[in-house]
Amino acid sequence: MDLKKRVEQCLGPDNLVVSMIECQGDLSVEVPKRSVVDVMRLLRDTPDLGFNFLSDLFGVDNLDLNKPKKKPTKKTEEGAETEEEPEEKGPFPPRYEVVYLLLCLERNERLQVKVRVEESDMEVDTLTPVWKAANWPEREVFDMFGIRFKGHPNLKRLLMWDDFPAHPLRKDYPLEGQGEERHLIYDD
Amino acid sequence: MNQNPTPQTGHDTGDYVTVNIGPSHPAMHGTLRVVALTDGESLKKVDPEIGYLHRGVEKLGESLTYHQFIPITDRLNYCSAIPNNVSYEMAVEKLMGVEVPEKAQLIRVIMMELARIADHQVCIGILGVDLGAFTPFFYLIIQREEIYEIFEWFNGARLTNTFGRIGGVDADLPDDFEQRWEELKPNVRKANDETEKLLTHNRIWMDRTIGVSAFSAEDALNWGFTGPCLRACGVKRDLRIDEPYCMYDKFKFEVPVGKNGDVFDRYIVRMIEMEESLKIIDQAYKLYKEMPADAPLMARVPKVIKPPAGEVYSALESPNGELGFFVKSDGSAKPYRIRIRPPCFMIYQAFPELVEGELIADLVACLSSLNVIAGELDR
Amino acid sequence: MAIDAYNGGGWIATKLEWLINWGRKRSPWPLPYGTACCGIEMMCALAAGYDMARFGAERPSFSPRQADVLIQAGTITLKMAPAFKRIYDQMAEPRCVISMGACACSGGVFRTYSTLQGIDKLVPVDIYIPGCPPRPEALLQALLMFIEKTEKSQPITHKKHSDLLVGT
Amino acid sequence: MDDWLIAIIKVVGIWVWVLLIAVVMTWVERRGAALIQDRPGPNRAGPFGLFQPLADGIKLFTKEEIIPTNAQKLLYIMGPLLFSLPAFSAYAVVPFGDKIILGGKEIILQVSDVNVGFLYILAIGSMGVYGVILGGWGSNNKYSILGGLRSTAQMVSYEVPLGLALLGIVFVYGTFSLRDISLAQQGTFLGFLPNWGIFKQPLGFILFIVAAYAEANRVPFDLPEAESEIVSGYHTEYGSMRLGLYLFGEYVNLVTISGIIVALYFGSWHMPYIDLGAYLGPISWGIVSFCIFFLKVSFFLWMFVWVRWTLPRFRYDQVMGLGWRGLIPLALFNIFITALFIQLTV
Repeated sequence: MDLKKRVEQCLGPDNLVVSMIECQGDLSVEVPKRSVVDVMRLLRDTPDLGFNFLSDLFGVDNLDLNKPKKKPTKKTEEGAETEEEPEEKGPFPPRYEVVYLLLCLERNERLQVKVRVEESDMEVDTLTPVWKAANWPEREVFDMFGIRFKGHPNLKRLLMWDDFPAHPLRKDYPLEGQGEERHLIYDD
Repeated sequence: MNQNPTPQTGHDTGDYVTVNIGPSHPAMHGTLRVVALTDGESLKKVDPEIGYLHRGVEKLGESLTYHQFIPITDRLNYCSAIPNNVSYEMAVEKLMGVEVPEKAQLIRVIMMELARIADHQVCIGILGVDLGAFTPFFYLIIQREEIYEIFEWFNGARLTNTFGRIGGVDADLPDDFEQRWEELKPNVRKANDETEKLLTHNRIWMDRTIGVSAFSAEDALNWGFTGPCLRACGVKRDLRIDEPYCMYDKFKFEVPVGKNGDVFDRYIVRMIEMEESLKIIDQAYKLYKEMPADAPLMARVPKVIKPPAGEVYSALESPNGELGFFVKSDGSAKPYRIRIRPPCFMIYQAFPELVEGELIADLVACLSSLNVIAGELDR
Repeated sequence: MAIDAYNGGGWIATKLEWLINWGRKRSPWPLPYGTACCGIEMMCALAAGYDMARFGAERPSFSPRQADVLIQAGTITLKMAPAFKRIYDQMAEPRCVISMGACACSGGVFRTYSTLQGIDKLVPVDIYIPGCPPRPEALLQALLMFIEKTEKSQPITHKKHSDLLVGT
Repeated sequence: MDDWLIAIIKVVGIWVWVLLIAVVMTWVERRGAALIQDRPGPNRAGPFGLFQPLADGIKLFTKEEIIPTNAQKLLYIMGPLLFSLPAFSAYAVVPFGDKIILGGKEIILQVSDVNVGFLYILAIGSMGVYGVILGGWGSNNKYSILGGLRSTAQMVSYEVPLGLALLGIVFVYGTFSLRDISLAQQGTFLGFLPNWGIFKQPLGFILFIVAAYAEANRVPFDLPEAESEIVSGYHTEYGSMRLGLYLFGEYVNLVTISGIIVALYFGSWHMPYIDLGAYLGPISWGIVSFCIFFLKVSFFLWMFVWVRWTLPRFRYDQVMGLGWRGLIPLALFNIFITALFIQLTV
């Protein structure tokens, strides 16, 4: 039985699957945010899935994807340019997503689990009780995107210094920064 | 874990002294920092701080085209740039659904294994230096220079190779590769032998490394260990065998496995892996010679790479462990999001658990044996 | 003072200066501040193949008090900047800073939010080595340039060594 | 008057000579390291880089002197002085040759033939640690303090086996004077072995040399300045000539220790099986004995270099364990065996 069916069988009964996408053989499952820890436990402990290794955890900012795309201006046959109507805007999908990469060591199968995070509620349950490996990646996501992890033992900035004001990997943050400066005062 | 107060620089709490180690400390490899709460010589609490080499690589990737990002990957694990390049290329190829020609794959294998040897040589050399044995470092570096020469003469650069292109490799192995390789092989073995003589059965070396920062397999998996550090704990996991890429399933080689997951096991695993890499290169070169001379080196890829929208994760066994790239594309010429899964990142976060309760000298030994490369740790 | 009497090219002062400069140029103890890729190349330069020790640049000392030449090999990020500045401030005169590699000189390819765009924004740099990373030979070349600069300095007739290093 | 003059010449002469050896020793260390590590080593300053120590010295002398703001100034300044002075003083009782007869006057080649030379060496030798601990404490740096503490613990632990090992020699030769011991090492015993301390006290020799390496803070016992752990240990905060004194004192220490090893265990100025003194004139024998002595010393100096670039470093608890659980019981055993042997044979 292929992975997709098994995952559906495991998570389906509790309505834990929001959507499932397959891209070049990589299966990714979107699950509701509130039950992410339960999903992980299920995926880990169900015998025919056995995703017992957290390979990675990271965030994605979908700001640019959610933007209504500018349609390229097409030249009509007469030569006059006609601006096409912007598409009907549906409800925006949540801006951020947190992606968990799971791995089953016995069968060497990989699974991406996704959680979508609204800008209005930037809090996800921490995964550290399930896998200790989630410790620093969660801190990094917090550092880079500002997504908070509820229950994390030591949620502070990881890569940037403590009083860094922004979250650099957000799409609205410019690559060269906003002129943050480091004060060169000795700390004692 | 949080029984003791979090150490802060400059403030000594009660009976304990806070020692700030790094970032400019000989054992911290330039950019790591550990704030340790010590009771005399023994470590009560260890708080590693990273980010001193955070250069915004992932953010940078979003503003470059797919090809432009390859040179940036060089600068992740700078001890062995080639696996980084290949890993990224593989991820983009997977996203585009491109099949790389076999000859190109073989060239990749040869170069990646050379890089693995170079990486392990540096790791073991530095481990020796940090434990006070300077000489093996020099012996290993001499042979490493020869590997660099091969890289240089193939790629044009010693360290930051920018090897390969998306869809294959840009150039064939030059004609006198065989000659160079035959010269290199015994020299690498000789350097390894000398290192073994100086270290492996040395009583002081054994005392310093055996049982130091031992880790159980269960813990290692829980913390997300991969690569030699995981294998030292006794888990036989190697992406080259478990999820074969680049024709690795056609080669016969052993995967060394340790027992206790201590510093000595990590050292021995790396020593044996070098030997196995030599064997792999031999086999790969044999296969390579059987290929027709005009076999293609590049798959058909467009000049401007615009993968279809989607997201993939692809990983390979870099010298340090699983090095993965998650590439998300929105259909444009620039990647929408690149996530690098560095092996060190997962390994180094278990550092407090590895060394707490041991001595300051063990902290140094443990850190070097993990082979933490700041470039890929902080990205 | 006697030396003052001979000021401006007097025999005693110049010969003494020559001696001091000779000592300084033949014994540049490095402080290898290797942060990134260039650090590996610096190691190669220290090791057997290239051997910086030939020029007396031996005994890499990580204590800034004991070092003469600060070899900054690799990127300095904004997070690292205070530590780096502090290391420089702790060094004793005469001191020399070699900025090795594109990242240290100008930020290199990493024109991003977290990278310091060149260490010369923090400390005065005496010698720049371009390249990403520069070859070990380039570092040796920089040492030779250090020797040239030291030869030109006037430790007795001019008080401050670093004044002279800039702009020679 | 003559005696005074001779004494002064001897003191100054041996002082300069030890200084010179220590200077050359820094060169030997660097070139030796280079030789072992397949690289050329310093070769720009003078022929074969021989003037390298001179260049280092000039540079250290002319470097800016920094006293850290938070340092305890007096202790900080006293540290290096207290470290290097005992190193020089200890050599006073170590012989450097047999004797020389000039103008009918017999001059022994030793600054002072103290009849309790041993005790003097032990007393002065343990002074050096004050330099280390004061430097480590006065710098007000945590690495320095750790280095100083390590050094103290190490010195205290290894003083004991050192003294016990020496006791074996005293039992055998029945004197505290280094010159008498040296003289007693002439000839052979059991018919074929040279009458040297190493053959009479093989275990004692091993104990002594291990303890001596520890006392000299050399690899594998270089914990007080373990570079990769505590940066530079007690001299982390020292720059300019104060650092120079520390580095230099270390080499003077090595010369002294090698001298003691040769005088006690390696037959001082005697050649095995040959009594050259019987064939040579009084003056030439004096010179030859001096040369023989320093050839032997240079071998041990080279050993220090050799070991340094071969072995890794011990860990702190292992050093302590080796000292207290390994060397001291062995040293006691050695004394017991020696005493028993002497009791049975005499």
